[in-house]
Amino acid sequence: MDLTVKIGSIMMSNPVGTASGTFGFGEEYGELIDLSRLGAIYTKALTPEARPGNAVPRLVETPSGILNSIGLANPGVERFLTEKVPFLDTLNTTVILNVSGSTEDDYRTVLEKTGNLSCIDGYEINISCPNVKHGGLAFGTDPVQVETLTASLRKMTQKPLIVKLTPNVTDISVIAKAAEAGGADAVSCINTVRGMVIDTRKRRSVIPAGIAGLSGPAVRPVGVAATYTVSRSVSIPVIGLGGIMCADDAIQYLLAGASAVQVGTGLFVDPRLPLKVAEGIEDYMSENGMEKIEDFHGFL
Amino acid sequence: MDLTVKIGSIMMSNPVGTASGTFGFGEEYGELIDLSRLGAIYTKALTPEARPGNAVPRLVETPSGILNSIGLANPGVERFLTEKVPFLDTLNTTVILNVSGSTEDDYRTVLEKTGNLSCIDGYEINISCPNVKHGGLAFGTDPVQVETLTASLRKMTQKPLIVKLTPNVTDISVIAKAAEAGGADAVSCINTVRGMVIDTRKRRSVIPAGIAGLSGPAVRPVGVAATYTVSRSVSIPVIGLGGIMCADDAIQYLLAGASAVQVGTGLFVDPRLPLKVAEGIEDYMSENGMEKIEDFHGFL
Amino acid sequence: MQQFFSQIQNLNPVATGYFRLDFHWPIDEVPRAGQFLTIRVGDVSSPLLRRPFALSAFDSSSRTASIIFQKIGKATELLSEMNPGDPIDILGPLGNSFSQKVTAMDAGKKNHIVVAGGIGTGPMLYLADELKREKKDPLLIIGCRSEHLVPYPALDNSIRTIICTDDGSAGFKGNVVDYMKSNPDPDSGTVIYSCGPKPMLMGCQNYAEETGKSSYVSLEEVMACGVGACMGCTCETTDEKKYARVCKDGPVFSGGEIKWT
Amino acid sequence: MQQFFSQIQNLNPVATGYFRLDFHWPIDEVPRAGQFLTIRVGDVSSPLLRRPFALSAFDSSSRTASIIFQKIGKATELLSEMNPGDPIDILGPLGNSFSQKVTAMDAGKKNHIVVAGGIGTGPMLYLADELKREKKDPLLIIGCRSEHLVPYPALDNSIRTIICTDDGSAGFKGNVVDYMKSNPDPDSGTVIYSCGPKPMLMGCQNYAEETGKSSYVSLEEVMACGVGACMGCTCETTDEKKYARVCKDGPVFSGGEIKWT
Ligand SMILES: Cc1cc2nc3c(=O)[nH]c(=O)nc-3n(C[C@H](O)[C@H](O)[C@H](O)COP(=O)(O)OP(=O)(O)OC[C@H]3O[C@@H](n4cnc5c(N)ncnc54)[C@H](O)[C@@H]3O)c2cc1C
Ligand SMILES: Cc1cc2nc3c(=O)[nH]c(=O)nc-3n(C[C@H](O)[C@H](O)[C@H](O)COP(=O)(O)OP(=O)(O)OC[C@H]3O[C@@H](n4cnc5c(N)ncnc54)[C@H](O)[C@@H]3O)c2cc1C
Ligand SMILES: Cc1cc2nc3c(=O)[nH]c(=O)nc-3n(C[C@H](O)[C@H](O)[C@H](O)COP(=O)(O)O)c2cc1C
Ligand SMILES: Cc1cc2nc3c(=O)[nH]c(=O)nc-3n(C[C@H](O)[C@H](O)[C@H](O)COP(=O)(O)O)c2cc1C
Ligand code: FES
Ligand code: FES
Repeated sequence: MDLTVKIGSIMMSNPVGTASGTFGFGEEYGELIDLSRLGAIYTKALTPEARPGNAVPRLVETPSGILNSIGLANPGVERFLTEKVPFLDTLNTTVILNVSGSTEDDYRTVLEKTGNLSCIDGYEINISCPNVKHGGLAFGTDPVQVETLTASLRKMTQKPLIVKLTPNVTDISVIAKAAEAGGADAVSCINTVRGMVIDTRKRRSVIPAGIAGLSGPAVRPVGVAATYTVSRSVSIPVIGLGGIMCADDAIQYLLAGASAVQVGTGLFVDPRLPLKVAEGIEDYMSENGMEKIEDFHGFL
Repeated sequence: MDLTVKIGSIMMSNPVGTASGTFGFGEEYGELIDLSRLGAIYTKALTPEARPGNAVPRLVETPSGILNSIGLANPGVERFLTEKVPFLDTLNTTVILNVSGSTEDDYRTVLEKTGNLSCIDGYEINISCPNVKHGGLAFGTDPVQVETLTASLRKMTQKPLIVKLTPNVTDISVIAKAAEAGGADAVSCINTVRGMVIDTRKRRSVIPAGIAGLSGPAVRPVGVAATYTVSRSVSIPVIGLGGIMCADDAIQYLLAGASAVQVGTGLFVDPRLPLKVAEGIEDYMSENGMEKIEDFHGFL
Repeated sequence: MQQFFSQIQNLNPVATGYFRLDFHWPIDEVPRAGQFLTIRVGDVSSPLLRRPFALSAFDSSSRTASIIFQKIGKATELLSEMNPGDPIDILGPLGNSFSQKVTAMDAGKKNHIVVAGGIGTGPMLYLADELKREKKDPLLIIGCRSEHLVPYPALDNSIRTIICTDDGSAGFKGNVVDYMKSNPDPDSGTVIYSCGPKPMLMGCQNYAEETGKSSYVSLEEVMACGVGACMGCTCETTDEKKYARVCKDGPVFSGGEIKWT
Repeated sequence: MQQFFSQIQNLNPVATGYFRLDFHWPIDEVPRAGQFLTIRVGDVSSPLLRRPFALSAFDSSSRTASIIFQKIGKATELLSEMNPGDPIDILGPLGNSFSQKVTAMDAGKKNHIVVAGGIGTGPMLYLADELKREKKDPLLIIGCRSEHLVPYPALDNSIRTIICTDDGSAGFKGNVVDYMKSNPDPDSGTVIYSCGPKPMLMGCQNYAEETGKSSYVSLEEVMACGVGACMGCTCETTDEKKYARVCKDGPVFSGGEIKWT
């Protein structure tokens, strides 16, 4: 049985990775699980400058989900090079750097400054960020911007470029096609869903930033639907995520058309979840006589 | 204290109604609760012709939510007149007819044939339906179609027109503004969120129709965010719904900017919920010295 | 139909993975065989929906109602962990009943075969009990995969009962239709009532049709409202393209009404 | 830090709405005062996140760990309904500890005042115990709204303890800062440790600053991962615009590190 997954020029040892923003740069969870058994680590978003992030509380639990507004808190690319790279260099796990920004130049800067790092196996481009030059609407809601941004980054790297799609659009397949046209090696979906929780006692948003991002099992059906739609509209691999809490959830994503998956919020509940999910996928494959990940495709 | 809500030319006795499709035409739940205590009944969608609906299973539970694909099963306008109107005529509750269709003419036909019924106090226009003349994309995803459809129906009736918005769009405020420009008296949001659940044993969608609609507490933060966004972009009243399971949830919607709310999925869990929610809103108002529903607005 | 709170009186296993739950029935309306109720399990948002269960017995003197349920998922797991004295939130009785559905002509027939399988066992025990009290001497046929699934403690030994097991570990070896075929009932006037897995219902229906007998079935479908309002639980009927609601127009149908596919 | 399953040994109320939970601590790493753990309550998707609780005691001979928690929402309600013998899913010990944070100079001081309020009581009982075992004769000051909230059964009468209640129903009438002000401690070398509601922490911090004493606080913030990975639980520090993670860089901070707003 072959659990490997090919994304662009690289090979992941199994389809299960950890979702950006939920796993930092891997150090913390490294104390709890064997990182070498992960298919990939998708890092916290990196931006050129350090960002402190938003006011607290940044999190609130919702029915079967969590709402967060971390605000891309990250050390910035310079401190990343000195503080995080030495640790990443010690790993033999696929590391995908999640890249965010407020302008196209921001993304370019991060790729430029990390281009020659051997510990970075690929990039996941977080296009759910507001584009300050386009009135603050997220890059990821406009196919023209998505194609331009992807094409611009494509020229800078041979490493796999994964464009991470937001579900907060009318037709996600249009955005996925734009990423493919721009030269993306894969797309991942979904990022968080727009949501809000109001504190009725204080009569204000629980999260000071207001509207924030919903994740966890509540949004799993949204992620599966997006994965199904996207995988029918592009021919590059799709990485599915959103609310995976067990192997069966991940298998739904694979059947929907994903070639790999990520576990995010589920890690907070059970740090061992990605490993359990990978084992569960393996068990399912052997029970059902499947040889490789592509064998999940074509049923729906 | 004044709990009434004015929508167009009509007055609802309190802000809490029952969401379309979850309450039929009121008969069934009439055995369980006093319908006259409801702010409004929003009926099941009505189309010109009878529709049998989709293949079963039409429902599946998801984490803190349900996914449904009923397929607008309804008796059609002719049978509605003979089978449902006599019952509705006996009520002294505000009745809002939810209208659906595949073409603009469908909506017009329903308004035409029900225009002189005194039991119908207003219309809720369900624009989440695919427009067969526009390649099947939902009416509600295109501001031009929304404005055209609303304006066309506006000419046919003096009764309140409520346009029901889908959350499955990039920018819901654009659609809300189009409805307002077309002459809507109010907008309601949200309809269900696109979702999918896959049966990993049978390796197919649990719901034969494939992608279906997610509702219930899982989507409450999505509905509150939509209500917040919409109420800041239009000056007509907003009716908020999605996942209301208790008075506190409804109060979140009111604080977010809604003037009224609807209870849908929550009815399945507790048929008395709309009445409990109305009582809870009243208690909150008296505890906080609020006089009228507008007193909820302006905090956020 | 009413929504009410009651208390669990007894909760006991009756077979591997099957439990019988008894609770006080405080309302006037008496539930009949075939009717069901919905229970809200837990008070968090997952599991969310009320869960439907058919009445398996009703004692009108003590006003004790019973259901037999199989532990199959989260809600039934939580239900199986409850204790006597715990409150339960009930909505019922829901749906029609056999007594309401069966024609006067069929009701007057001499032979009545009550066929039960799996989670359909509860309502058929109640139906057999009703028929017995009406002095109709029903024959109860229960189909199970294996002996450990036979709900012995819930059986009434004053009712003629045949156990069928797929593996032959108890009673007749084979399924309920096999049994009826190998023990042919010469009376074409016999009425067959069935509740259980779809293939079993179809088997009973086909057998009834072939032998000219009457057939009634109790269906199941995933439900949301349980009261007929949401159109979630429909089944296709032979009457044009009309879908019937299992929760309101059923769950009991005459076999001929259903479009068997 | 490790994730492990343990069993509940005891679960008893210690004040109105407050419970003490004892469980076996199977791993080698010994949790220190100030550290916390996260518990997964239930196994459905709501409540979803693990919930953080500070250690309130640790018995190294029996390897029994304890927490004191307040029933405040769904997860703590479910936790309060568990029984001895039930399994619990623990991740810990997490965060730093007082012993790790306190400077050698402060550790060598003569007077130590341990101030506790509300759900901050647990970790401060443990800290007072640690200081006692180090022969530092701590003074424990516990603030509560009213007498029924005082966790008497969890108190150690070999530790000097002052109870303060807002309504005067027990001990000193007033809050903990009022107490310290009306019983001035002349030693400017005193170290004040506090855990409880934010206003109490700020009061202790201001009092310490005004009187030149050292101050350490244990903070709380809504948490998701609990291990420092998600950046969810930060607090603003005086060090430029840097946010520190309460779960990893804390929960214990020196009062001067925090930007009090
Ligand atoms: C009219 C009617 C009468 C019933 N009577 C009985 C009975 O007497 N005894 C008994 O054991 N069971 C009965 N059932 C089935 C029972 O409702 C389900 O087993 C129960 O809802 C499962 O809940 P769960 O959370 O444990 O399992 P889940 O995890 O929800 O599901 C487990 C399995 O049960 C199916 N299921 C889930 N929800 C429903 C639903 N609302 N309706 C039907 N199937 C569902 C799912 O498709 C899945 O295959 C009846 C169902 C209906 C519709
Ligand atoms: C480091 C740390 C140590 C703690 N130690 C203790 C302790 O020793 N004893 C104790 O009783 N409580 C302690 N708490 C608080 C405890 O975690 C919360 O009371 C608990 O999570 C509430 O869960 P719930 O589901 O019962 O309530 P919910 O319904 O979730 O919430 C009730 C209230 O608690 C707050 N809350 C919810 N989740 C968290 C969270 N993850 N962190 C902080 N606050 C939250 C909410 O804002 C709300 O106001 C600690 C919190 C932290 C961060
Ligand atoms: C606390 C938190 C922080 C996140 N930060 C990022 C981020 O920096 N970049 C990004 O692309 N996605 C980020 N996400 C989104 C997740 O990677 C993921 O797309 C989303 O949470 C859905 O998956 P889940 O339900 O498994 O968590 C974050 C999510 C959470 C919960
Ligand atoms: C079973 C079901 C049927 C529905 N049918 C309709 C419909 O006919 N017309 C419509 O506008 N919305 C329909 N909806 C959407 C609801 O009215 C409501 O917008 C949505 O369910 C969110 O609210 P809730 O979470 O309170 O259920 C339906 C929802 C459900 C669950
Ligand atoms: S479950 Fe709603 S109509 Fe049957
Ligand atoms: S809770 Fe995740 S960093 Fe603290």
